[in-house]
Amino acid sequence: MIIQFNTRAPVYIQVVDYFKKKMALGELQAGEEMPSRRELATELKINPNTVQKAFKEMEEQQLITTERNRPSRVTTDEHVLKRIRTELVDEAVAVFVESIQELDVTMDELVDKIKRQYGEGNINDRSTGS
Amino acid sequence: MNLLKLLGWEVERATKPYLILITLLVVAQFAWLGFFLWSETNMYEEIRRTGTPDYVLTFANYLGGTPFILSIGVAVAAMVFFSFWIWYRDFQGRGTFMMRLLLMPQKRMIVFGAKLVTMMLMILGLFSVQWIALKLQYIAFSSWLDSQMIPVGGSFEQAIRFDGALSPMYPASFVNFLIHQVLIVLVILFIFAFVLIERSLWQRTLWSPIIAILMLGALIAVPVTAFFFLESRLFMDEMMVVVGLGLMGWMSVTVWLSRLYLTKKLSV
Amino acid sequence: MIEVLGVKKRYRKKQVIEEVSFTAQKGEITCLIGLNGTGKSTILKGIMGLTPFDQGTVLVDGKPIDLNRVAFVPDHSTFPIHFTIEQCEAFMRDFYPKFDPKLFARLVDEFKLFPEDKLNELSKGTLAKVNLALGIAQDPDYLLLDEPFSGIDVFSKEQIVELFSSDIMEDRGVLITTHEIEDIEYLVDKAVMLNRGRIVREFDVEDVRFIHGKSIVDVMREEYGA
Amino acid sequence: MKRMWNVAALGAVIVIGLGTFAFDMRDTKAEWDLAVTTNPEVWKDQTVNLYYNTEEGEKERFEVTIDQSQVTTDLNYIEQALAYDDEVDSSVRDFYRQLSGLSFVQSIQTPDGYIGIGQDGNKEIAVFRLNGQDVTKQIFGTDVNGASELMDSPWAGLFVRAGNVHVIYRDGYGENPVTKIAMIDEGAKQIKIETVKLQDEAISSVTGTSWAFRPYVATIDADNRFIPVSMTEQTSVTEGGETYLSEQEKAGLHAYDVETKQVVELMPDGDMWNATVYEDQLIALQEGGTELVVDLKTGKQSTRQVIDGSVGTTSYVGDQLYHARPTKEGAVIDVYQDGKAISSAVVKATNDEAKALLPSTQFYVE
Repeated sequence: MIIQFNTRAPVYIQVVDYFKKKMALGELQAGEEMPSRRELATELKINPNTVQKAFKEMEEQQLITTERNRPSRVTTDEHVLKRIRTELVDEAVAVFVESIQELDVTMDELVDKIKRQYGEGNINDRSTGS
Repeated sequence: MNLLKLLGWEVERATKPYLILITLLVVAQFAWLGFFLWSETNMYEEIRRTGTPDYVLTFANYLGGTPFILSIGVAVAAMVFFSFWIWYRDFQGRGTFMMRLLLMPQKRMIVFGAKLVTMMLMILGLFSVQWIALKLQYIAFSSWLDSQMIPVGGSFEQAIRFDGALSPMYPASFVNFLIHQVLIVLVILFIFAFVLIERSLWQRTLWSPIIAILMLGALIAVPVTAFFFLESRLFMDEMMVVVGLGLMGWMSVTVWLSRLYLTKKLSV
Repeated sequence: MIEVLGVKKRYRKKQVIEEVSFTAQKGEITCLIGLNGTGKSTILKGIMGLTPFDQGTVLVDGKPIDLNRVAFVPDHSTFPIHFTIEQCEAFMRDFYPKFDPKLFARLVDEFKLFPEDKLNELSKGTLAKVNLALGIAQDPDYLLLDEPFSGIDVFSKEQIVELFSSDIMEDRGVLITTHEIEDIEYLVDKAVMLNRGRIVREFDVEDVRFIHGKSIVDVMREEYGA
Repeated sequence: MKRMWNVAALGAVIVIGLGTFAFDMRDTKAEWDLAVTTNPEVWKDQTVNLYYNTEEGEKERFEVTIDQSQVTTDLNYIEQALAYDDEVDSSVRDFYRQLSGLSFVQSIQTPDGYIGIGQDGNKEIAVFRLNGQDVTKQIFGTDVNGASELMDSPWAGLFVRAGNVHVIYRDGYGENPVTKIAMIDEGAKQIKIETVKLQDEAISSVTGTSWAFRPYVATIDADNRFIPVSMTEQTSVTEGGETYLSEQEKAGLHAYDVETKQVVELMPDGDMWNATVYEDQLIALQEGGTELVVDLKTGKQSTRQVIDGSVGTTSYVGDQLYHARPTKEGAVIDVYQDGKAISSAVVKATNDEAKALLPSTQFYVE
């Protein structure tokens, strides 16, 4: 588990984003146990306080649920998980559209190209943050 | 208890140079004794051949030889040097052990105490080695000359008593011995106080050794001046009391100064 | 909480620390940042009473410092170089009442140290690990580290960084000095920036990222113009 | 604990060394006892000194009184101070304290108290008197005629006449010394100097004058006509072609006659053992145990037989003659006054250590 952090963005938000992606991709299933905060801090080599803050943020966004003295779990609320997926797709498309608009490509050409490249699987599926 | 433990560490750290020093002293003295007896025997044979020798050897002749006096001088110098070094050693290099000692969650004076006791043990140890070595040297001396039929004059005690360098080692009574030890402690205390003052100021000014010397110099000079003023005005017994009080005063002031600098001002 | 209040220090003719005040919280990692020779080490040594400040006070949880509760890890060994790691441990056990041999054994294991090694045979990185292990095994509430990463190899750095996010450091307050912030960018809760003997910035790292979108290095660049 | 072995080993070396040292030190254990047979009054403040000497030069000294026996050799610093404290009577302490700063102090005890002189560097001469507790000091600076000369010269001793202190001194060192007498007139603040007519002779000391601090000195009357003195004479010796002067003690008893201003010989030669000046008498013990008594006011001489045996040591304390004769167990000490035996005591070696010292021990009463 490696995250390439951006030094200019709050680390805890980057951690939240990282988990959102995992949930959206189904790498973390609904109701699955989250890694412990301590493990995560050691693995990511970041401050445990930051992890704590990230977990708190995820709880507030209802991505995970925490009961007393239990490991946190991914939410079982399908709406939330769907919303994450939508959010991520929307974000990615927004970025994509913004950069493609600069190239002045027609919609048809674009759709055509997407279809072709998508079909070949020639896509970079690096799990990176923004 | 902590003092004892630290004493163990200090002694262990001093063991190697100390053993080298003792070996050096003993080997040098016995080598010199061997040479002395060999040359004296030869000379005596020479005289015996030419006439009647009216020549008596004493143990003092051996003690008066330069190598013997030199060996005592080396021992004294080594102990004076070590009184400085036992502190400066811990300030050496980047890896200063003094830092470790000062960081100990213990009273800092145990460091002082351990170093003082270590010095005293080492000095008493040297005394002891010398006492034993001298006795053995005398036995070797007299039995060799007896076997060579060379007359020996004077006793061991006589030779010792008239030797300026050795007489402080053989005081007339046990009380005097203790008093001599107190004087030795005082010398060490002055050296310790010097080091602690110097080490407390060294980061502030380049003159720290000079300031330390001036401070201690004043501490020595003032009572000594008073002593000369009083000397002609007091009787011997009264003078002894004054000297006794003066020594006690010096001891308390040096310990007090050392304590002040060690606990409040020392810089690593 | 370690409170440093209005401390000053002069060396020879140079005022190394003009006037410095800051705090370091328990359970947080506070980083004292400054270019070389700005008096970072002097401040740590001053807090520990190794080079007394000329003025000012240092309080730990409102009281004068108790060496049982605060440990200092300098950037060099404090033991004679011919000592073995075992001997260092023996010394610590003798005179540091809270020294925890089990914790030390665990650290020796994690750092892959060999107790019979002599200090002068160790690489800089290994030596740094030994120092750190000796410091942490004192089980202190606060740990002060002077330049723990300077001049050591990448793997040792990584091991040390991992240690900071592990349970061993849980609940301890850490005050760390460094001039290379990159190594611990993501570890630090709070940064205190020092320039010309004064504190120029004292900030919560995540706050600055969140509000200003700036990294610690960005802030350093602003302050030091480098 | 491993480290403690180093300390223990060092400690062991020290203990062994101290043992060797203690063996060499060997404190003397000899004990003596003084038992008075007749007239114990005499012995109340008296001390018998025992000297043990051997050819090897090992010396031990003991002081035996009716109360105790103690070693006085190799006293430690504290014992020395205490012994001194014992010796110096507190009544004279104040007196001598006022003399501090003076050097070359000489004094005599007269029936009126101590009288003496001393000098402060080369600046002044002080005459001091102790009457009871009061000390009076008279200063003679270099402005007083003769003071400088007196300060530059070695003094032989003092006597008192007509209330004035007289100093007999020697003018000049080395060859052809001149003996002079300085009369220090305190009333007129003057020093009057007279030369004593002597040929190749000089007065070296005045009997009874104390050169340093000594408690319990005998009392000497003022206004004695004869002042007993010791003389030296110079003879020229030629040896290997070189001639030089040799100065030696002159045998016999001499006294300076204040009226004729000459030195007279009281007794030509003879083997004299001890002599003392007490009030107005000079008592000298001669070989054979005869006491010669000279009346210093008139010069009249008389003799009396005191000691029959001649073995032993004698000494005078005041006008009492102590005669110690060694016996198998120690010594018998007889005391004589005015030619008559007044007391007797026995010193005994009370343990084996003391008995071992006996053959080479000498006894004195001082």
